[in-house]
Amino acid sequence: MQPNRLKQGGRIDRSRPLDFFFNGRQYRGYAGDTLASALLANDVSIVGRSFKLHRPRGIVGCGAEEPNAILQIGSGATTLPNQRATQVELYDGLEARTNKGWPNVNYDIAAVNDSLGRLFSAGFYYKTFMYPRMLWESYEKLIRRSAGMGRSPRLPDPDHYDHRNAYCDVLVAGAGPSGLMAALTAAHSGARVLIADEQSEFGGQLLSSAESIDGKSAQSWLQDTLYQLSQFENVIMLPRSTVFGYFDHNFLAIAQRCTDHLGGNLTGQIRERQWRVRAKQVVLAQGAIERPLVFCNNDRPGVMLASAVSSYVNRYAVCPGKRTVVFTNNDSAYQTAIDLHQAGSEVVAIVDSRIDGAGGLGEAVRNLGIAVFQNHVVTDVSGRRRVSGVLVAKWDGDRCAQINHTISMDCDLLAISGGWSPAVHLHSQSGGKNVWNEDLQCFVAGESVQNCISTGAGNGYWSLRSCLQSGHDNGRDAAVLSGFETVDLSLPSVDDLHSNALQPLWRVPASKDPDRCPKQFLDYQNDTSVADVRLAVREGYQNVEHVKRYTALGFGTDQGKLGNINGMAALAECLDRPIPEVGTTTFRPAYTPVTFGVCAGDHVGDLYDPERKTAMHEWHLSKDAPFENVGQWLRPWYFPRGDEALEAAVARECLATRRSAGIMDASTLGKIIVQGPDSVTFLERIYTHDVANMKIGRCAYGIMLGEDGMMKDDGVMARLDENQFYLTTTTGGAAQVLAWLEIWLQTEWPELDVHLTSVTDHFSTIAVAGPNSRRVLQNAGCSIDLERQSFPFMSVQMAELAGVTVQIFRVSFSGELAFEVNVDSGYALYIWKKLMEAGKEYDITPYGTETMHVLRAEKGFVILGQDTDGSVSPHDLGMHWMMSKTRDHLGKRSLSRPDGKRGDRKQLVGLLSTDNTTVLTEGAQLIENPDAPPPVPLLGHVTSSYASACLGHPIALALVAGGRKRKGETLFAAASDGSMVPVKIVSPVFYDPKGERQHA
Amino acid sequence: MFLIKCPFCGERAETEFSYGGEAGINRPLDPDALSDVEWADYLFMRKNPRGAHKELWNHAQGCRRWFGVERDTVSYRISRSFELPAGDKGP
Amino acid sequence: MKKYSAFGLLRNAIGHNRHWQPAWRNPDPKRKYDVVIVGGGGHGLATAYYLAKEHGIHNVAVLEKGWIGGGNTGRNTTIVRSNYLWTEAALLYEKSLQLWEGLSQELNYNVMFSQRGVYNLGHSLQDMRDIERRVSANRLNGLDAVVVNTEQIKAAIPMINTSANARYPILGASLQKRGGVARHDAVAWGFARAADALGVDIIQQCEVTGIQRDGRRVTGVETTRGRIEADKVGVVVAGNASVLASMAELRLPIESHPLQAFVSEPLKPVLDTVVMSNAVHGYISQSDKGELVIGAGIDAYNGYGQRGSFPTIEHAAAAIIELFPVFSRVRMLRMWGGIVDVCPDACPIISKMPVDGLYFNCGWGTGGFKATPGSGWVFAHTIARDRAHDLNTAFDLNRFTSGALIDEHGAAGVAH
Amino acid sequence: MPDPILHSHGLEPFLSSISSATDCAEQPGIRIGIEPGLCHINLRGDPGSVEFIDAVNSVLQQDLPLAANTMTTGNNRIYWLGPNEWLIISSLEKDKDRVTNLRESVRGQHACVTDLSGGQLALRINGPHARDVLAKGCTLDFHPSVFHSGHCAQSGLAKTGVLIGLLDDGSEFEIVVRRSFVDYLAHWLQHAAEEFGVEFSVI
Repeated sequence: MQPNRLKQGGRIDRSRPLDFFFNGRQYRGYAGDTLASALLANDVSIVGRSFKLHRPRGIVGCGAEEPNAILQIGSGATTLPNQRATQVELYDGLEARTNKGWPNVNYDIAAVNDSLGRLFSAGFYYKTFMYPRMLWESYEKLIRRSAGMGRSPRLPDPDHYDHRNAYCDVLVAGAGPSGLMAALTAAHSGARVLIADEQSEFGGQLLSSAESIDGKSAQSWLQDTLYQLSQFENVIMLPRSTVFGYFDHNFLAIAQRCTDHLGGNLTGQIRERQWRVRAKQVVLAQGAIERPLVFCNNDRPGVMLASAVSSYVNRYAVCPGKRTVVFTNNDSAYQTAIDLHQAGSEVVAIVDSRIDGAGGLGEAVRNLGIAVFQNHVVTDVSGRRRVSGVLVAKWDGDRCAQINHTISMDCDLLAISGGWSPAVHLHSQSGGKNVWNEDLQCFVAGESVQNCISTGAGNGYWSLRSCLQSGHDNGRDAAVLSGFETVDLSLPSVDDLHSNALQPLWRVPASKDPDRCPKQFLDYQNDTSVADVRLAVREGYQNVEHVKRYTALGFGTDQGKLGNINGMAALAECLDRPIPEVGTTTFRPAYTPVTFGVCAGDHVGDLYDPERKTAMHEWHLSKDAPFENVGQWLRPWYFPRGDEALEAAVARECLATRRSAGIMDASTLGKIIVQGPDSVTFLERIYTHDVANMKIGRCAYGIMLGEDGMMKDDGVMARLDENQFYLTTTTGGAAQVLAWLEIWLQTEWPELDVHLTSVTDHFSTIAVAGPNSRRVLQNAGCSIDLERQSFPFMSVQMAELAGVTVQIFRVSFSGELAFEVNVDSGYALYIWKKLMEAGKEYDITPYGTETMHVLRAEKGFVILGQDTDGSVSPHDLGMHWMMSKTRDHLGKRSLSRPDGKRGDRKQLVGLLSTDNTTVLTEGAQLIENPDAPPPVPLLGHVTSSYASACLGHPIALALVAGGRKRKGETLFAAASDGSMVPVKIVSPVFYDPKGERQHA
Repeated sequence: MFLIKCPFCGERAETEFSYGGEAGINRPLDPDALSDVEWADYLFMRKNPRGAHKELWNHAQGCRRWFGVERDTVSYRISRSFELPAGDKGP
Repeated sequence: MKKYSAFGLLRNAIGHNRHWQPAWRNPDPKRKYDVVIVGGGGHGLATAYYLAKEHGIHNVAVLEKGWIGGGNTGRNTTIVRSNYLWTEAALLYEKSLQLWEGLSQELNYNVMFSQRGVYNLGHSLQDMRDIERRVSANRLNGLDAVVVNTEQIKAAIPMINTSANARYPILGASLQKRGGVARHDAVAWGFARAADALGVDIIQQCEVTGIQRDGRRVTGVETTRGRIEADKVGVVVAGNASVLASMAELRLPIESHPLQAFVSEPLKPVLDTVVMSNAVHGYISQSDKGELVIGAGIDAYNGYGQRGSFPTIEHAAAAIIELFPVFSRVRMLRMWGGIVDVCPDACPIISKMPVDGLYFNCGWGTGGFKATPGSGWVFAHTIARDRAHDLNTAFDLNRFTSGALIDEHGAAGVAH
Repeated sequence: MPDPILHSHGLEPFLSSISSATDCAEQPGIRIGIEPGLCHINLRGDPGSVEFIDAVNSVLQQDLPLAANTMTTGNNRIYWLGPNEWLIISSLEKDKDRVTNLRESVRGQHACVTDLSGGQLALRINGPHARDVLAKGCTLDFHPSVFHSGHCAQSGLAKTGVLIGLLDDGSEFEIVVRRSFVDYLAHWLQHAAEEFGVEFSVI
């Protein structure tokens, strides 16, 4: 049984009944219903409780403007909070729940708030809950519990989302009559057209219109038009797609809902898609939103927008009431009376605030025998949980008057229309201003600041004929502006009884003044009433933004679509200023709420950020190496044997390398080829050391500074040829360093003939280190003499290794005899395996980043970003020897600023815990006096700290104020856990201080 | 999302580009001759205007070229893109 | 000023709320003030309040070009914390945090300061080193801070994704329990009401168009409501500092960028603390109203448009889903942008200027809201005494010449 | 160089993991071919220099594309990358000495020849939904009137940089991606193409 369902008509499919649940109770609707229409069909009148006062609330609208029917849909991982029932398409098995109300939405204990309403006036929480201070947290818990609306899912989302970039000549936002005409006209001109509409079907107002076009029903004209549009290859039609954001340079975002309407348990598919559209021209055809009228108790269930009533009757074959009073200040609601009458429902009366009433439509209504009370207003509503009647009074148009009702009418539905507000949201988002139109009594789009134009009802054209006309003209113009020929289509003929005459009626006078009369609501969801706005003004919150923020007007999930204009009018009345002087508000995206998921698209989970892998990645995986994220790269952290833990594995790897041979994948280092006749000049401006004197085939350690004089990056520089150099950068710095080199080359020194090419991915780098590393390479079939005399430390040679051409660098980051093999990445895995084979007899041991860190720390080599931050200069690291004395380079000047010369700058030192066993905590601060009260002077911090298997005791590196002069002093390493470890300051070079091993 | 015209590749989405800040800040030829105040002026002080701004952009995901853009910092409208002046080797 | 109280609320309710007094007057500007504060955001209003309260200077005007609290005060994600790395910054923000702790009572205006704790997540070994470094420094500086591990994070924030298989797994975090959030508008309104009660003139719709000087000394300001003389002028106009500086022919080491944020639809309580992640570039809390409040990254380009590029929002949404996969179906209600003035070292300038009697308080980057009371407190001191307080000595403009920057990039990043 | 069998392109594990998943009877909406073992050469030089153009032409026997966003095909596929930069892709087998020869030919000029064969991988994408899939992750306009055969562009695809060209008959795209990103990109493509049906193969 669907008591309010009409026997015939509508766009629902009576052959496809759908069962659904509302607050646990089962109901039935039809395919084509929205949840709202199905609820109304079943005569469900209370669908929610208001935010603050817990007043019972019913469905008001039929679209995005709905403030009350905000429901929780589904359960578990796919539950959806805060869904507007008016926009939820019904499917079989749909479960919906109300958000508020205990024990239930029909009987809510917290409705006691309503009788205390005056206590909960605007801003009341700013004035209380302050004393005693310690209780605020308890107050807040209560506030939080009662606030909020729907419930977030508590399980990860099983659905997918994706993005789609698109270009078009003409984007049409909204597929009502004007949008369709615009799209059709533009399509005929050959323009690429994309038309999107938030509803499940294109047509907008036409879907519920009883008017006729070209002698046919509006619906049949719609069908023809959609067919025509679908025949164009240059047209993309997106239903269920909301243009929610209009950004700079005509970039718009559309959220397309793909699966929600198919049922809640359909998971794993693309649920929503975001279209990211760059449009040459945009036609904004989003229509208009009907305004409620503001009178006492105008929020009672059964008070609905007249246009919504028409939609329910005509489109969904639902008559939301049995006896209807229509209250209006304009013509459009007359059509609602006609629609109701045609559907066989009783229309008690039309209450029209205007003296003259309606023209053509008035006559039509009277011909149907419907009573019209001109010059009358509805002042109050009776019935708490459902409208049971209205009080009507004669009114002469004096807005300040207090009036008493003279007539009462029984009814269970009050259809109201306070006029229309064009949906200027996207225009506003595009940066355009909205301007007040005195004739139409609404804000319309002002001058466009981007390539867009507003059309149809969205631009203040109320009649169907004018909507079709403006859509046609604006679609044509948009196509022309994007470079296409003018096309004129013949316009369909439409009878037009509609007049634009509207009487400004922003607040219906009541029998008491607005502070004392029953609440006259402006924003239903936030319980903002006229009295609240008046209070805000009284307290000095007079700017419209202050009023909104103080009263929460327009901050509901409908974002003020229903109430903002009425709220501004209330403010204007209160300040005694015209509405446009009170100001407008800037609308921000999103037009209607969009999921985080659709914004993120497929950049979640495994695809959140690329994992960069080296050519040896699979080999590392096969050895169960845990990986460390370094930037986007995955680097093997250590190579456990069996169930070996980090410490044991690292100790083993370190010892193996120091005693025999270790092998490491160093492919993630950035690698850049610098080529050209001015390479030396260029590099000398960037790096601190002498480049000109480097011999071909030799390598040097190089550092580069930012212009602020601080360490920027470091690496090896090799001179491959007179005019060709090879640079390495840190793993994390690769892209940044190349960009840094390019910006100087291109913007500051374009006269230099230099080319930079990244070969990071082309070359894989395999480091073989340890006293037996030379033998490993020899074993692997290295074509060149690797002995010290012919291949000295810090040099580079080309070679054949296991039949593959490679570049071998004799450099060392471990302090051992070591070789770094650069090989075309396509052959890297092959060479890696060859080296492993060749090293077998030396127990060659693969090692990861952790061992690399230990080995280099034993040598006192720094890692930028770990042992340095943005405040460390080369002098602080003791790298004076790296600095050219004679020439300028980037950052040099900054070092001679007063701060660069301070004696107490933090300098790199080594630390030993005095007990020789405690491994210091990396990051621990260094202080002099462990008993000092805070704030304790901080002398520096531990940057690196390891157990050194090779030395048999822990070591650490640190930055310490004036550290180099403090050698031998004892400080305390204070960690976050409160521990204080005494440490001695020593040289940062712990192992082979003379550097003999790397020269072996 | 901006639509930026790379002088070499044409109009592309902002996500292909990286920003380089105010254009036309020339590195002093002889930094050692500058006072600390003058050096700080070069290093840190910026016009940061409200309105027309000449700035550097790099077509990072395209041709990797740096170029100039004149953009309004309030309306975000771009009035033109331009190639940076070619180098002059000088004496 | 009539005191706000539960009793007052009740009494006024009985009187149909018709006897509430204005929270502040709406005066016309006088010809001359001892001090003119340019900028009616939280910082400017706080400065005026502390000038009157702490230094007895009551002849003060706050000039606001729009409506008070309409700039970054009303556009931020309301996070309050003091756990900065460097001592100079930590002590300044800690002063501010201490003022926050009694602010509702001090102002007799509930700013809803909610100490629900702030977690700064670490996702890499280096993040964890940095966290240890910062927390140990915080503790030695007398701030409350702890390092927490993944299990502790999961216990406190059940919805967070602590899977080791995440692209950037959460390895730990720093926690400052005294950190939290506050109601941003209320901060501006509370300071305005309290300052007004001490005689400060709050003048809205009054845009400063020029800074008048006589030789090396400031004499007043030119405004859209006429010339106003002043012995001292304090400028605290986030998002417009460079523009005001240029009126005095000064340049600042500042670039203005859009910083964006967004809120979800209101939800029942699901997140009881503040979570920030530099590596994953997002930060999130839940307001008392139930909205998830999310901060996005800064847009790279200079911009005064109070809006940024949409991909920045997309990235932030992805980051939040990475941290909280359960929020994927939650919907974004509204996004907006503010203008942040960023210094090269991510620290503010609270300083005397080369013009006598002219003071600037700017460059707070993304972190200004939390500093509101502390910033006002030290700026008032600086203006009243014509010299910096110990807490803001290091934040002098001269540091850009000497090189003594306070590099908070590591600790600040984008996240506030 | 040793037998190409020693050569790896980084996608081997990916391909072996999906081989069973693509066992569908229907025609896939998108086919992705991996073409390993190609020679990728980055060429820098002055397009205004006749000497340079002649030298390159003598080795490649093919014109360099001089117009922005275009490519030429012939013995090689040559892509315009920027005002003084090109990418030459050809079969590795055929062109063992290509790098050396090119380098020799421009010796003495301000030109630069860099072998990137190990650093890049070329994917071939075709099928009725190829453009749809690319449009999911790339901000270029793939409409046939804009992105026609012989057109190419460097851009971003998902979260990595790519070079995309539309080959001869306009039905097949070539996508060049850096080696370390190829596994990520393949996963992304698989995910993005799922709704259309996708098939991977080695060419």
